[in-house]
Amino acid sequence: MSDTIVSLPDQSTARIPKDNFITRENGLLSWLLTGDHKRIAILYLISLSFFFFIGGALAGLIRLELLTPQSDLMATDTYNKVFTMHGVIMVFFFLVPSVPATLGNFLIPLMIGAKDLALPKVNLLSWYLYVAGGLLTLYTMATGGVDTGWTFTTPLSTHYVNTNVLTTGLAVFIAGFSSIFTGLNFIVTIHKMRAPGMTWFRLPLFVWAHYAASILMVLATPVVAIAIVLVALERTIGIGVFDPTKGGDPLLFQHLFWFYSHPAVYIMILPGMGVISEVISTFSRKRVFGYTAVAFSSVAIAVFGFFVWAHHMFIMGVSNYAVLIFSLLTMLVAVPSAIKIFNWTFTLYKGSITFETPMLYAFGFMGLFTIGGMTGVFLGTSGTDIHLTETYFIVAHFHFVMVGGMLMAFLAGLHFWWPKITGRMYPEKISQMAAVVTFIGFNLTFFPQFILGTLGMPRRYAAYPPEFQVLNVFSTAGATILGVGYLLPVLYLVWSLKYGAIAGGNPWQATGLEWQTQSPPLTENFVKMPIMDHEAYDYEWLEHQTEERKKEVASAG
Amino acid sequence: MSHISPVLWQFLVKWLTYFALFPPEASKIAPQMDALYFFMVLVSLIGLTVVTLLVISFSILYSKKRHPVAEQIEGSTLLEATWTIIPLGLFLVMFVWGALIYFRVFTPPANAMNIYVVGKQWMWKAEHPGGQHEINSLHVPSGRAVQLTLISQDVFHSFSIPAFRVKREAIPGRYTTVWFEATTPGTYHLFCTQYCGTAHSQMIGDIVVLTPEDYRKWLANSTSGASLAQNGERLFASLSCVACHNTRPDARGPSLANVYGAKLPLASGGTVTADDAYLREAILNPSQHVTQGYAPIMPTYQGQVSEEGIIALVEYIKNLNSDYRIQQTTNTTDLLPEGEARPASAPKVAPAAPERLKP
Amino acid sequence: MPDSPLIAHTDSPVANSAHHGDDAHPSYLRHHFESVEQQADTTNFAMWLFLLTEVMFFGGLFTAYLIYRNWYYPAFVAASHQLSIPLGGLNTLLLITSSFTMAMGVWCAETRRKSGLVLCLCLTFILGLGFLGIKTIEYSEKFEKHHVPSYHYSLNSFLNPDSDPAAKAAGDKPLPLDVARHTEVYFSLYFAMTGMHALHMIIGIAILGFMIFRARAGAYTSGHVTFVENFGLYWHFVDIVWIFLFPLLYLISRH
Amino acid sequence: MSEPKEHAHHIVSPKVYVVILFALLVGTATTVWASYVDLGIFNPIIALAIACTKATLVVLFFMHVKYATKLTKLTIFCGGFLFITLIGMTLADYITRAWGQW
Repeated sequence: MSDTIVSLPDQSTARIPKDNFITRENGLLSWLLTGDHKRIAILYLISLSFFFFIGGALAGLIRLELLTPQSDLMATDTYNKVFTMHGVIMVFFFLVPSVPATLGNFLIPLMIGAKDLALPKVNLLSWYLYVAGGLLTLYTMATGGVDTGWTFTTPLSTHYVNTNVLTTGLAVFIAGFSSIFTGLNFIVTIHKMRAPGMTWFRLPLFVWAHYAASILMVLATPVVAIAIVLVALERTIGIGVFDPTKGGDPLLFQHLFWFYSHPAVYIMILPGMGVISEVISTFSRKRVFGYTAVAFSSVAIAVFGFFVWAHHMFIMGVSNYAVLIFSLLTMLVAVPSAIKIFNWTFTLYKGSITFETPMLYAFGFMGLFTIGGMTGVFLGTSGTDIHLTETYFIVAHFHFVMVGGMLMAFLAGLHFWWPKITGRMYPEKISQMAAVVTFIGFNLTFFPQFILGTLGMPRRYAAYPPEFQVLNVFSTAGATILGVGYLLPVLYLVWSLKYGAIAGGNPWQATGLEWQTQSPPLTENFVKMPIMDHEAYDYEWLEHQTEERKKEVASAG
Repeated sequence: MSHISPVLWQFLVKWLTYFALFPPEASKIAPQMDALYFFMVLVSLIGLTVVTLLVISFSILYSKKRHPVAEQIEGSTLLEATWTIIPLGLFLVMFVWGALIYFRVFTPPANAMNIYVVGKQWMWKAEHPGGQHEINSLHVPSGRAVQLTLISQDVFHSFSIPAFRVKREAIPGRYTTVWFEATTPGTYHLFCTQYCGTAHSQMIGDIVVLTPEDYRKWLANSTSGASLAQNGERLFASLSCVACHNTRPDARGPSLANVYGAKLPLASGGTVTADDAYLREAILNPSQHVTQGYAPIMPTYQGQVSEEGIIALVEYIKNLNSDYRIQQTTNTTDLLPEGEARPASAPKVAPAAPERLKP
Repeated sequence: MPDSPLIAHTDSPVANSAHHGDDAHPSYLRHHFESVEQQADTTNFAMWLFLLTEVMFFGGLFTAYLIYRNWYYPAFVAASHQLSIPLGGLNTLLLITSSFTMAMGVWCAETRRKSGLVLCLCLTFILGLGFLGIKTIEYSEKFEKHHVPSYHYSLNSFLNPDSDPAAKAAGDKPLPLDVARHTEVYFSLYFAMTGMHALHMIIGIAILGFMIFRARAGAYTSGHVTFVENFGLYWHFVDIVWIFLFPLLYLISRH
Repeated sequence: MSEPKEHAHHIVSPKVYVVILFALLVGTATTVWASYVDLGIFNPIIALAIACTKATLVVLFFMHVKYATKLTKLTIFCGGFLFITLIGMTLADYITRAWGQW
């Protein structure tokens, strides 16, 4: 642990560059009406963290309620509202936008050598839609919440609930558009605004992953938009599309909803995978093993992601033959994730590995995502799905992939690019400790839930049979540790804004184009348009560059 | 911590000694599903240990201290092929094995004993053919195939018995079925696992598996006097089904004797086997299921008869293997078309439950 | 499909772009683009991606339509006879002609004919309003006959078609109650699909009004036609949705 | 895959638009006429075929896709493919429900 690849400029003389995108203009309006993708990324980062901690607080409430077999902390319908809000806020207001909207927004133009995203105004509109959707959700929470679960299952959500389904649906509809505009912006930028020489196979894998995720954002989100609009129409003017008494088929809502919601889980995980490719390559000083395999596996996940949605409905009454088709295709979609895990593992082979915080988070990601991915196959196999679906096994599975996978990757990326975003280094020791605490807290929280799942404890239960209590108590204990693990980064990252070491342009000696400019970068990103004349992750080229610069400094000095 | 209060002590002892780690295997399918489950756990553990060992060993062998200069390796298509084909092979094995179990659970055997389960917001109602009605509990004999025909009166519910490894959604508008064969007698948990509103957590119950003799005893002393088919018969008369489906040669509706399981030619072409779902559809949307040679004049009973009523009618029609019962109903009710002279047979007192309708 | 960036290929300096007499950085070129043509190409590609989201948005509705048409075919036939083909046909002609005038408008913008552009946009505007006018007539007729789902939805014109002029004209036989009941699903889909289409028309007409206002000020005839082009794509898309809606809803089976 | 520069602004002549307009009007007329003729199962097929041809005409000529880059054509193909997947795989469930036990 002792030696590290961090190479900071001499702290006594180093200063944050006078002219950068933060200091270029000031005043609230310059932030609220900005077109600069970097500023929008920071606006997103702040609003995302706000919603993450609301969702996290709700998760804490759920875990407290489940300490005891009886539902005694709150009334059952309050519990239903709490877990619904936890689901809605976490899925639509944290997981879907988190890595793309913050790190993706900030870094994609820098990585491909462009001045900005293709459509800056649309990018700002995406943030305003996100905030509008978020405020609408807070309004819903304040005025009585909604208790349909984040899946809005009809006919419950259309006829048997009188809570704010309409306002939540509108909030999710608006947040959906925010996601569409982000995805659209990324696809157009990656296609049309790459620097000269930046061919597709010289793109960093971060950009590939975001390209695949953006395809899903653009093509899948509208289907949940129409599903929500139909639910809203059915609640207001009573059109009978999903209403069994009028002849409608409630399973059709499930088809339309899961047609989006399964690609949505790939929207959430793919950007995280992009971050992990970057971090593992930088901290083992090596090109990612099998670059094309990893790049194409991202696109393969995106493409196969569209054909597997009915594995969420195996026991809901879809025909047995449809179950066969969807179960088989689910097996195909699991393979690219395995490819990625093995390629990351072999990137470490013959590297020169150091263990800074981003790398610790990346190792955490690889362990937890492997478990999460494998348990997904448990649920994709129709046989075991009968017993395991709709129990805590599913809760554990998607928390392993979303919290263990995506959130770990988000924190890895946040720490890895923190010096580029703010120009300051985060404190190393305490953040490494925070990563380990998060890892331990996570496993203690969600591993017992696998066992609860095999025991058959149903999802969304406020009360449960007494023999499940021990595992639930472990899970709640783990949740408190996890809470601490997530609180620490907020503290020391805010602290680092003022007291962090000056990072300079390339503290990690990384090869990406974003590390070849000053940090925090200029508003127009590069002084002159960079020409990409080397392969991605070309560490020899980097050494060559650093020697040249040393010679220049020596000759100038 | 010199003194732990007795309450806390008692709580700890009870709490640490009374917890479960794996559900009991109480049905024939349970061990088969557990076999697949443990195969997958094994594969996952192997995969996890391989990845973890590789990561740890590489981290130690190639840390910066021990291996300061990294060797750039492009990749190897051989390795890529191996870790594509091996996972794909394993996953396909799991897929086939899983699909076999899935089809075994959701294709009930012919000799299965049928029990109807109606899911209603926040309670389960089980309707035994013999007339036993249960709320939030289900008594089943061990060693015999039991098929559940599920339907919901309002929202999606899901009938889940972890001990049997069996779970099926009860959806409004259509029957869904699942079957199991309980093996070890005992009482097991019943959960509703599809979120269905406020008291979703209270929609639980017990599955009581009895030995065949205890089951017969239970049947005898918990009957409600009239079997499901008899309820159906009473409904058959009160809803004036008999006005058309009587056994007279010029009846406007087809005779329903032995209709269950038969292949019916439809007026709109094609044939359909008359199973529970067809009978229910024919009662609620008759005009789309008219048998050949009959006019589509049957009115719909949507909204006039509850799900339990439809179940009773379906059970009655399933047990109709001769016209005897319908003749009795025709004679005892004055529902014949006006111009008909009713045969002068004196109305008989409704006989005690004839054996023919024994469940 | 490596799509090497355009910039590397425009070896000819940006200055002599297709438009005569423009300097290297005309006013409408946004700072982060290298050339006018890259900006036009990018916005065109973005518009197409947006149209894809609209395709998937209507895809959900068409899936629902397809499934319920197979489930309740007789009810769909009877209910479809309630719609008047002359009005529907006229609407289709209006929309196709408005698509034509929109295409002519784009041509006028490209060839810098300001008056032609304004004329075409006004024609498109009027045709669009005409379409919405006919739609309101059809909707009001549905409200009179109580064919609006769950607003005292009446099955009268399906149970005894002779009492209903449209059904009598189509020569319908009386439907049994349970088949007639499912006509409400048809009208649910009818209002959902045509309502969503009309909403897109209203948005289009609003933008069209704004464009006419700007076109009169000569905005689009000085080389920067992307706004007109992209709106043209949106308008043609809305026309395509109607091209599918008309046969699926109106012409289920008229024999 | 980058097209030669001339694609950038291929101005479609009004004559083409008039021909396409005429074709669309003829298409509408035929589809209305076809619905009055009892062709059994072919009615919906013909209606959809005519609608698809009209739609392709509008896409190719009115929306200039005939002269557009391969990227735009690929995008439209992806959109159409996914539209068919949504409908096709949902129908895969609905059609096979009648086959086996429910």
